[in-house]
Amino acid sequence: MKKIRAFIEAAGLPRVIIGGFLVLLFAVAPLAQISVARSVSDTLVRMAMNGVMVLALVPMVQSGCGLNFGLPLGIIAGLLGALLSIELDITGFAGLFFAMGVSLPFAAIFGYGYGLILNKVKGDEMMIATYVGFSSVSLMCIAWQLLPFTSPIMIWGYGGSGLRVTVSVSEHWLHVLSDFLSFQIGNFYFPTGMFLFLAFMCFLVWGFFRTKIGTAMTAVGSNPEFARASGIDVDKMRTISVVLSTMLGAIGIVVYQQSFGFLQLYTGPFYMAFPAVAALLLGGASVNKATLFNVIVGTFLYQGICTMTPSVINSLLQTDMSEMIRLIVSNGMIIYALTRKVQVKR
Amino acid sequence: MKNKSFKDILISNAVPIIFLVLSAAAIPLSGFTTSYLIQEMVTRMGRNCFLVLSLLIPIAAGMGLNFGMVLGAMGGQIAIILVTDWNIVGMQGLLLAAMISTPISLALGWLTGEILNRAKGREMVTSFMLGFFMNGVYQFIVLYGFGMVIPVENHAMLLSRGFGIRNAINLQGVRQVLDKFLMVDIGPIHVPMAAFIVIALFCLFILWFNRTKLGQDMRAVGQDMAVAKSAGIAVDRTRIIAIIISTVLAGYGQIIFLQNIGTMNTYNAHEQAGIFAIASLLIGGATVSRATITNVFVGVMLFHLMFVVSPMAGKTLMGQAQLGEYFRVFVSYGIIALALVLHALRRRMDKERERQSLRGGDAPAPANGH
Amino acid sequence: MKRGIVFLALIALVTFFAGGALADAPFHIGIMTGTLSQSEDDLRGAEKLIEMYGDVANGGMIKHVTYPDNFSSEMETVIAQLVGLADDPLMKAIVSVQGVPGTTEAYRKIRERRPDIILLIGMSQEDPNLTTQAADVVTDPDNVARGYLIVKAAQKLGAKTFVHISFPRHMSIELLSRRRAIMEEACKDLGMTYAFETAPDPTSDVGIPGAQQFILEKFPAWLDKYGKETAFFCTNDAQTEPLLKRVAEMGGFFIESDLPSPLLGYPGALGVDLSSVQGDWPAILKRVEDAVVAKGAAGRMGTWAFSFAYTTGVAMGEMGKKLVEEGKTPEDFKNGNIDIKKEVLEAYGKFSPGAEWNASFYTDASTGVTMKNYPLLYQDTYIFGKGYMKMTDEVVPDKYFTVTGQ
Amino acid sequence: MKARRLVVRAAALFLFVALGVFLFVNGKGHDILLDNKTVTMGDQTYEAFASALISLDGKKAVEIQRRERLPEMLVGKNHVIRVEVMNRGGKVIQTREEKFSLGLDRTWLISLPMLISGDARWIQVFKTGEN
Repeated sequence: MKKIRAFIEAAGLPRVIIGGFLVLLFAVAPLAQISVARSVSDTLVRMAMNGVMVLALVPMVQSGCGLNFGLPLGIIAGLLGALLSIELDITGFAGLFFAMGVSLPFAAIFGYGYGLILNKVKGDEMMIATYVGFSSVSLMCIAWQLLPFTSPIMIWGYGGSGLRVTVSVSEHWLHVLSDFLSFQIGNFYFPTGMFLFLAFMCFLVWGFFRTKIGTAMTAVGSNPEFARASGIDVDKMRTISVVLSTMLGAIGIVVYQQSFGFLQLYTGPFYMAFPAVAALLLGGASVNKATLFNVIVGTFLYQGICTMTPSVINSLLQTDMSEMIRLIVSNGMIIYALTRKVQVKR
Repeated sequence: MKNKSFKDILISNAVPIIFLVLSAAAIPLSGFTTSYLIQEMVTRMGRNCFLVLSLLIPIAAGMGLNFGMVLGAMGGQIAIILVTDWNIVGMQGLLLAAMISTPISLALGWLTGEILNRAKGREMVTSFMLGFFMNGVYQFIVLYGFGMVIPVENHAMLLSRGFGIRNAINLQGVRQVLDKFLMVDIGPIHVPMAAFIVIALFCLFILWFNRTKLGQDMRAVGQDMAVAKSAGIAVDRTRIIAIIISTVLAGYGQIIFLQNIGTMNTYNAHEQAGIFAIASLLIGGATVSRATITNVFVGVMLFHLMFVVSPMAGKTLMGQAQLGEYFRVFVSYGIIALALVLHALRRRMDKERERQSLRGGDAPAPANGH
Repeated sequence: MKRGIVFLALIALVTFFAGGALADAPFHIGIMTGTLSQSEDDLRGAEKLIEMYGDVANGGMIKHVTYPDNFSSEMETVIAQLVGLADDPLMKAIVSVQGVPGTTEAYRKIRERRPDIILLIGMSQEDPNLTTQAADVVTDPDNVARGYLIVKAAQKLGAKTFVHISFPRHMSIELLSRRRAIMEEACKDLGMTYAFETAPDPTSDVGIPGAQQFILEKFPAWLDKYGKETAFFCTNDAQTEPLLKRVAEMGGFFIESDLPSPLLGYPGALGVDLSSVQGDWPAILKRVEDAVVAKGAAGRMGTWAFSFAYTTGVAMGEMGKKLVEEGKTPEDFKNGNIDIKKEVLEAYGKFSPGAEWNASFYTDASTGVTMKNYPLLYQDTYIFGKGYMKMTDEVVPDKYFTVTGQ
Repeated sequence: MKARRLVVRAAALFLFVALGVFLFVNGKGHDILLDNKTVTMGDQTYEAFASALISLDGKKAVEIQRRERLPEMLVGKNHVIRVEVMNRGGKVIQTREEKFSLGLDRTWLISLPMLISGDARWIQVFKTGEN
C-alpha cells in the first residue's frame, strides 16, 4: 500500500490515471477488433512525429518564459524551409536536411524578435505568446498567397499562383526519416529513424543544458534575481532560450511533415501549440520546470490517448465522442498544471 | 497631473491613437457611405457593449481580462436553445432566456472563480484555457445531452439521428425583439433605443456597485491582495463574486448579441465572444489593470469600425478580397498582442519613474497610472 | 470622458469626407465566396466574373468579398460583409456562393433596407425553409436525382456492384443519407448489388491524411471482395483523391464525385499539371482525360465536364446581371413573372458549352411543399475516353423522390 | 435573524420561478393550422366552403380558399377567432366568433367547417406526421 502511494506520489496522480486509462484502452482493443500491435505502432509513430515539437517547449520553460504558446512562429519557419526545399526540387535526405537547415535562420530571426518582445513583458509571457502566435499565422496567410513560389505541385493548379492549402511532400521526402532502418513485424511497424532523430535532439538539448550557457539559463529560470546578482545577463539568456525554442519548433514541424505527408499552410499552424503544451504538462512538467523525461512520457501518453480513444471508444460505444474527450483531456491537463501551487518567483 | 507631458498622453493612449489613424486611413479606401458606417456602428454598439461591459468588474478586482466570460456566453446559448425549442417568443422569450441563463452562469462563474483562485498571477492564461476546456463540455451537452437527456420538442432543431442540436439555429422567435422594442429613427439611422437603455442601466449598476462596500473591497483586493487580507477582507470570496457577476452578465450579453444577429451557430458562436470583447476593450485604451466605461464605448466603436472597413480597405490596397479578410484577422489578433506589450512597457516605465522619485531629486512625478 | 468626445468628433470628421467613389458601370453586382483555403472552385468563379465585367474598383461591375475561414464562429462578419455590399447605391444583385450560416439573416437585413436588390444563393448550407424565403433564387446540386442516375450510369458502363463509402457524420446530413437510401433502392431495381463501406471521418483526429491512408490501404481488399466490376462512390472530397488513384491503377469504376469537378481529386491523384491551361475548362478536361487514358482507365472514370461550384458562381452572377438589365426586381420573382428554371438553365448552360443540364424544384420531405425558387441541378456525366453519358435524357422514376433516409 | 434570511431567500426563489412560469405560459408561441377541407368525423361530414375571411385576435383578416391550409402563429394562452364565410360572389353569408384557449402543445389544427357547424371538436392538437 505504501509503495503504491509512493509510486503515485512520484509519478503524479494525473499521469497514473491517464496511464491506467491508456492501459485499459489497449486491453479492450481486441474486443473492438483492433489490432494491439498496430495500435502500439500508431502510438509510437505519433510520438516520434510530435516529440521534437514538445521538446521545443523545454528551453523556454527552463528559462522562466513559461509555456511557448507562440510555437506557431517556429512552425512557420519550418514551413518556409520545407517549401523552399520542394521549390528547389531537392529529394530524399538531402531535401529533408535542406528544409531543416534553411528553416533554422528563419527561426533564429523570428525567435530573436519574439524574444525581444517577451523580455519587455515579463510576467505576461504566455498571454502575449498566444497572440503573437495567432497574429503571425494570419499574417502568413497573406504571405502564402503572395510569395513567388512556382513549383506546380505547390501552387493552385487553376490560378497559377499562390500556395495550396496542403502541399504534398510525397515526391520529395515523404517518410525518409521514418523509414530509415525501420522494420515491420506483422502489424507492428517501428519508425526507427524518427526515434533515432528524436533521441539525437534530446541529446543535444540535454548537452546544451550542461554547458555554461545552459546552466545559466536554468539559473535565470529558477531565480532571476539571484542570477542577475551573480552576473548573468538575464535578458540575453531569455532571448537565447526563445530562439532555441523557435528553432526546435521549426525542426519539429519538418519531422512531423515528412511522416504526415503534407505541409499544412494557412490556418494549419493555428492551434498546433496546444497539443504540444498539453503533452508536456501531461508528462509532469510545470509552468517553470520541464525535463526530457516529462517530454518523453507526456508525448507517449498524450499521443496514446489520441490514437486509442477514437478507434476503441468509437467502435465500442458507436459514437463519435472521441473529439470531445480529447478536447477535455488535453485542455483539462493544461488547466490542472496552471492551477498547481508553485513556489513564488521573484 | 499638470506636468503630464504630451509624450505621456501619447504613450498612455497609444493603442486608441494607432487605431484611429489606421481607421482614418482605411475609411476612404473602403468606399462605404457615411450613413452606412454610422448605422453599422450604432447597431454594433447596441449588440456588443453589454458583452464588453461584463469584463469591467474582474479588472477592478485585479484579475485581469476575464477570458472565462465565454462560459457565461455558453450559459446564455443553452438558455436560448431551450427557449427556442419551447417556442417562447417575443420579449417573454428573451426575459425567460435571461432567467434560465442566470443559474447556469452562476454555477459556471463560481467554478471559474474557484479555479482562478488557485492560479493567482496567471488568471488570464488560465481563464483562456478554461474557455477551451469548457468548450468540450459544452459540445458534449449540446451534441449528446439534448435529445438524449434533455427532451427536445422541436424536431427541426435536432439532427436527424434523434439527438444533438443542428449546427445552426434560427432564432425567429426572439429575433431582434429588444432592438425593435423601441426603435427610434434619427434621420436615416435606426437606433435600437431599448438596447441602449439596458446598456445605460448596466453602466449605472457598475457606477453604483463601485460605491458599495463590496465594490470598495474589490478595488482593495485589486490593489494589493496581502494588504486587503490584513484589512480583514475575504480575498478569495471577493474574487469569486467578481467573476460570478462577470459571467452572469456575459450570459445576458450573449443573449442580447444573439437576438440581434438572429441566427446562432450552435457550436461556435461563443468562441469569438471573448476574443472580440477583449480586443474591443483594449483598443479603447483600457489596460489589464484599469478599465473604465469610456474605454468600453470608445473601444467597441473603434474596433468595429476597423472590422467593417478593413476587409474592403485591404481589398482595395491588395487587389484581392481574401487578402483583405486575412488582413482583418491579423489586425484583430495583432492588436491584442500590441496592447498587452504596450501595457507591460508602460508599467515598467512607471516603475522606473517611481524608483527615481523615491531617490528624491526633481524627477517628474509618476503618471497618474493605476 | 472628454477624450471620448474628441475621438467621436474625429471619427465623425473622417467619415464625413469618405464619400463613395465615382463608378462607370451602370449598376453593380456583389458576390461573396470562400477564400482559396476554403474552396478554390467558388473563388475562381468570382474571379471569372471580374475578368468578364471588371472590378468595381476599376469602374467595372463586380464587387467581390470573401467570408472568413472560420465562418462558423464569425457569423457577425459574414453578415457584415454581405450587408456591406448593399451599401453601394448602385448595387442591384448579390450572390453568395456557398450560402454559409448567416447568409439568410444578412439577406433579411438587406431586404429591409434595400428591397430593390436581387438576392441569390448558390449551394446553401442553411435550412431550405428559411433560405427560400430570404433569397430570390437558391440552387444546389440535385442529390435526389443523382442518387438514381449515378447508379444508372454505373450499370450502363457494365458495373455489377455499387459501393458507397461514407462515415457517420456525413450520414447525419439529411440529403446525403437520403441519397444513400435512393442509391440502395436503385441498385435493387437495376439488379445490382449494393454495399456500404465505412471510412474514417477526416475531421476526426486521424485527419485528412489518416482518412486518405485508409482508402489507399483498404481499396485492394474491397476489389478482391466485390470484384473488378464494381463502381465506387464516396461522399467526402478528401477521400475522393486516393480513391481515384486506386481506381485508375487497379480497376473498378468511378462515376462522379460528390461535388463534381475535373479539378476535384484528379490533378492530385494522377499528377496532372494544369498550370498552362488555367481557366480553360475544356482544356483542363482534355488534360485530365489524357492522364486517365494513359493510366488505362478509359471508360471507367468520370466527372462533370464543368465544375459545379465554379459554374454556379459565374452563372448566378450572369443571371443577376441579365435580370437587372431587363429591369427585373425582386417583386417580379414574387409575382412569378420570371421563369426561374429557364433562367437558371440558360445561365448555367452559357458557361458550360456542350454539357447538358437538368433542373427540378426542391420538395421538402416532411411537409411535401415544392419550393418554386429552389431549383436543384445536375449536369450530364462525362466519362473519360467515352464522352457524355446522356444522363440528362434519363427519366428518374417518381418513386425515388419519396424515398427517405429513414 | 437566520430564519428571516431563509424566508426572504425562499420568497425570492419562489418569485423567480413564478416569473419564469408566467413567461413560459404567456410567451409560448403556437403554430395554428387553419384548415378548410372537407372532414368526416364518424358518420358526420362537414363540407368545406368556397372561401372565408379569418381574423385571429382582431388582426387583419386573411382569406382562405377551398382545400387550403394556412399556417398562423399565436402567442400566449387565450384567443379569439372570427370566421366570415363568403359565397362565390365574395359576399359574407355567415359569421361566427369563438373564444378558445391553447394548452402547452405546439401545433394546433383548426377545422373551419367544423367550427362553423358548431362541432366542439373543431380545435385539435396537431401531431406532426398526421396527414
